Amino acid sequence: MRIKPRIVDVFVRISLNLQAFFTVGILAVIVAIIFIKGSPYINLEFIISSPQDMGRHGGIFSTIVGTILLVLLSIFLATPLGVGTAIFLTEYTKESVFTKVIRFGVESLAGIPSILFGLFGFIFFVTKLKMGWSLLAGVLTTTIMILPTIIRTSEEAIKAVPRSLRIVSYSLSATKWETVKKVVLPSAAPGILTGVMLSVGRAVGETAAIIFTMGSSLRMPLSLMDSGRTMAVHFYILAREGISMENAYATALILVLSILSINILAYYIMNRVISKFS
Amino acid sequence: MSKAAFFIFLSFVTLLSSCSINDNSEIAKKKHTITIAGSTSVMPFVEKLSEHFMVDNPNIIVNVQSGGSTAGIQACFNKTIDIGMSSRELKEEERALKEILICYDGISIVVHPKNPIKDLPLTKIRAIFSGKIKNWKELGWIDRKIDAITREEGSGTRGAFEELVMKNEEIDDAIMVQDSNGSVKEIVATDPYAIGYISLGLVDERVKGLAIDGIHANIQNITSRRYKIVRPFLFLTNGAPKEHVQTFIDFVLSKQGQDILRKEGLVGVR
Amino acid sequence: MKAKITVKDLEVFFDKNQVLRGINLSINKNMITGIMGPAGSGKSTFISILNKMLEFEDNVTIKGNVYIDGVDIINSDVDQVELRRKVGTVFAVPIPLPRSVFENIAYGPRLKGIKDRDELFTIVKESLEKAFLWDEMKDRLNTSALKLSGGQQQRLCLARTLALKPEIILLDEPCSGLDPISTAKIEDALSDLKKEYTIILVSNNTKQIARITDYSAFFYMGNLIEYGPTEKVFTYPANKKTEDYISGKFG
Amino acid sequence: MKEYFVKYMLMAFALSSLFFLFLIFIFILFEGLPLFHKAGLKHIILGSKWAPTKGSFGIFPMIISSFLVTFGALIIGGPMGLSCAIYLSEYSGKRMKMFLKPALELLAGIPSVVYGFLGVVYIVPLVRDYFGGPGFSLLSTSLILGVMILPTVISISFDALMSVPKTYREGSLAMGATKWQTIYKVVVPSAKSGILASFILGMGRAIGETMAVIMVAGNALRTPLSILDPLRTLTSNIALELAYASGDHRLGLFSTGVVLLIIIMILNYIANFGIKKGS
Repeated sequence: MRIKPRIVDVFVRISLNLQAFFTVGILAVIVAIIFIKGSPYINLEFIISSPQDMGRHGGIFSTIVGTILLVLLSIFLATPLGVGTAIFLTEYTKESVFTKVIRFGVESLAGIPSILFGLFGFIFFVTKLKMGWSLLAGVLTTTIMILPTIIRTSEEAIKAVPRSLRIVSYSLSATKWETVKKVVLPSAAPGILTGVMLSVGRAVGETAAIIFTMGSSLRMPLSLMDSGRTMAVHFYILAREGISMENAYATALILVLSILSINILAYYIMNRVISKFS
Repeated sequence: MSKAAFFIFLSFVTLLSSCSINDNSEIAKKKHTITIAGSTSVMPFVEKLSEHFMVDNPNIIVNVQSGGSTAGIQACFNKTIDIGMSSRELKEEERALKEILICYDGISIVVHPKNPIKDLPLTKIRAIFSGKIKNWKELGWIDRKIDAITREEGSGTRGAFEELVMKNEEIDDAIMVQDSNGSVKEIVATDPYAIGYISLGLVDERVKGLAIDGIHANIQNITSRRYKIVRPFLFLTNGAPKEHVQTFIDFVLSKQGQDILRKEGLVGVR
Repeated sequence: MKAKITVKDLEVFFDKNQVLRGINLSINKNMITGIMGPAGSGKSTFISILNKMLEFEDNVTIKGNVYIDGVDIINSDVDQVELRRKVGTVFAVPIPLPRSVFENIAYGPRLKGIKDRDELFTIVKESLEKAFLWDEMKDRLNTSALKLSGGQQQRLCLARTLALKPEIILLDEPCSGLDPISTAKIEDALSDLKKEYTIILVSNNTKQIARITDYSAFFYMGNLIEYGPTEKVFTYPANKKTEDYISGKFG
Repeated sequence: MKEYFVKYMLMAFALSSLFFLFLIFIFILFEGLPLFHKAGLKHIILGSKWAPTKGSFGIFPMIISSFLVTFGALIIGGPMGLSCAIYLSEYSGKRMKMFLKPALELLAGIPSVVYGFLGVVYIVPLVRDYFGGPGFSLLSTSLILGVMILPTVISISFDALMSVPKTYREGSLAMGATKWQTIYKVVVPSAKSGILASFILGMGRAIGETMAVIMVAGNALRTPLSILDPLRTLTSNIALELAYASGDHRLGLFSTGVVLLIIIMILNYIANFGIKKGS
């Protein structure tokens, strides 16, 4: 028997609707589980006191500090490098074999899984350059890992700046760099910021690359050569080794909340940019 | 833009200087750091020891990391750490390091508390892990596949287990692998059909330790050498340790240190 | 009469496509010179050579000589920044930079290294006065330039160019998008400015050229068809094409 | 002078990405290749026994397992992601799109360890109790990875669907086709290459995932014989043993890395260059 196309149409519409909401539902369920299980154990004490007894007791302060140090330092290195690359690709060159090769490099770097960054960081920074498990090795590895995201989003943002603004700037006797600095970058700043925020989100949630480069010491890192533990690594160890499910859920909640709010902020900024230029 | 960059830079400087201010005040008291790395089995106990140690010696920071016995031995050779931790005997080529025996650890064969089996002969355990016995029925329980869990290649615990339990037989490659005592224990605690092996010190009410050939894994039986699945926990140093490092080693070997280890289920050397 | 700009045998190619075919002319100081012609005649290309803005296009070949104050800007190594300070441009569409009125005008002077607020303010005030915009803007110096009306924006762009203290001002159809009142304001400003500057006005509007220019040139298909005093060009055109163009038969 | 300095500095920045890629390749190859020479390519790629401390470096089961979980993830995440993308581009209203698109992309922001953990706590016992086996299995891993690749599949195939010209749809609707017929016969075939690219990039994400896989896969060395058997992927092999390894054992892990790197590069190349050229 042939089913009428109209009926198929209605059926498809309903099932696609359900599919989409099912998928969003997964996100909602994940967040809900983490929230319900984690929120009873979160209080100020948990945030401002450092872990004791491998994290079975006490809070997660040293891992928050470890996360912030790692992320800020990586962003501090990767942003100029990434934005500089984007400026070079969009403003200083015409499409050529040379830019294609650089783009190929960026795309390839973006596709490399984090465990290979970990493997590389471990052999290069930790072992060959004798940094040991340290904040420095973690920062350098993370920098390389987030670089492609910053390059791509910055390039998009810079390309969205109208060409006419550049022409006007040149006609007013600005050099190329003055134009970039005074006209292009300020206009592209929100887009670049979005890319930076997404990278922050990625670095905060990363485990595989960091555990083999920064190590997992629970002590607060006080210098670049100290090992340290990020929240994500702490959560991994707590959950995997069954040290404390309560603290694991609480750490996961803080982790997920911070990443979600960073990402939501990034989308908010991006939307404002889109509405500004269209 | 440049203002923003400057602001970020400024906040960095503030952050770093606030760290170094902390350091300065501590330098006044001559702060020393001891870095310890190695076996994941030894680590939790040394972490505990260091917490007690630092209460009495606030001017010494003890930094304990895991990474595995082999990594600890390597790092000790490279002098990147002060003390290496190992849960296996040194190999021939590693003998240049100085060994300090801090305690003994029994390896307990554990199952889920619901599992009615209490005692197994060593040969049966070997048969489970070599894949010859695959079903709990063969051991007199229900008809259900055994979910056996071993440790990963290179682990000190696995090395000791292979030597003391498996003898010359190989561990079957269909058996699940986890990379720490904690994760093996987690699986055994949640899967009623699982069997694994972990440090005696970590056994609690969430898992059930089996007696081997009628002998329970406990401190008396280890001290009297009746329980055979035992391995040493070692500290390793490269050359003569610095003064503050020696202070920590002395603490671990003191009565106070050994009591802490005993309370954690390990067997002291004093 | 002193020639400010002298052009000799100027040829321009985009790829293999020739857009200017052997242009020869001299442009006088302190006068408004109009350049007219239908779309695609090469008039915009011509003026963008004068401040070297053509270099932002791909695959351009330029042949011949362009002398400004006796210096060949095509074949000698002139400093582009200096040249663009000397030769200012106002584009067809007003393009304010996304910043305040004050900062738009101070953009050029700041690039010159002027940092003193009072000095900048003087320049901004003078430039706005010359563009007949001061009265409207004196209380709005800190508003975003994007909030001004189209006519105000175009006069702002003129003031911004004047702030560079140029000697030559190029205007590329500056009134194409404006209403008659705004156009009149710009024309008044230009007539006033020629005392101090050499002005080149590109326009497709023959009436505007007739109204305010002293000399005018007619470009067609990359050729300079006719060039002379505006009065003569409009009353006794030497060429039939010119006559057809100014009488509105094509264009 | 300053301009030149800036230009060359920016060029140096741009080259840094290439330099890093080069460094990563060199160091992973440098550490990984000697063992291929010593033990033989065939022994490593096709060998089925991994006992690195005893001289066996076979990673064939891990290569197979990596592909198994990747295809498993694709079977689960592919159709689900594609239908979400179709819903977003063809059915949802503008406001719904504004809400759904970011919400779905937020799925990508959740750390993989959280996925792995929830997998261990909820999926593994479910599989153990209802399907049998230890729960740590090909099935659980595929389920988790299937969800993890959703954002990649959705956002890239959404972009592909959106870039199909409106006239195609109007033409088909004008000829009396229903909406679904239009999507099925016109829109999806036109966006085929982009959808394919989204699947391949999703595969890249799945094959490279580490921590979540370690947590739910069970990590047994043997090739799984059923979807309920535990398995070990290339990535988890590295992460599981790296900390402990020394000597040839460590070289073996780098060889695993070499194989993984080559697979990833091939997938990325197909997704980024191969497919776009074909369209």
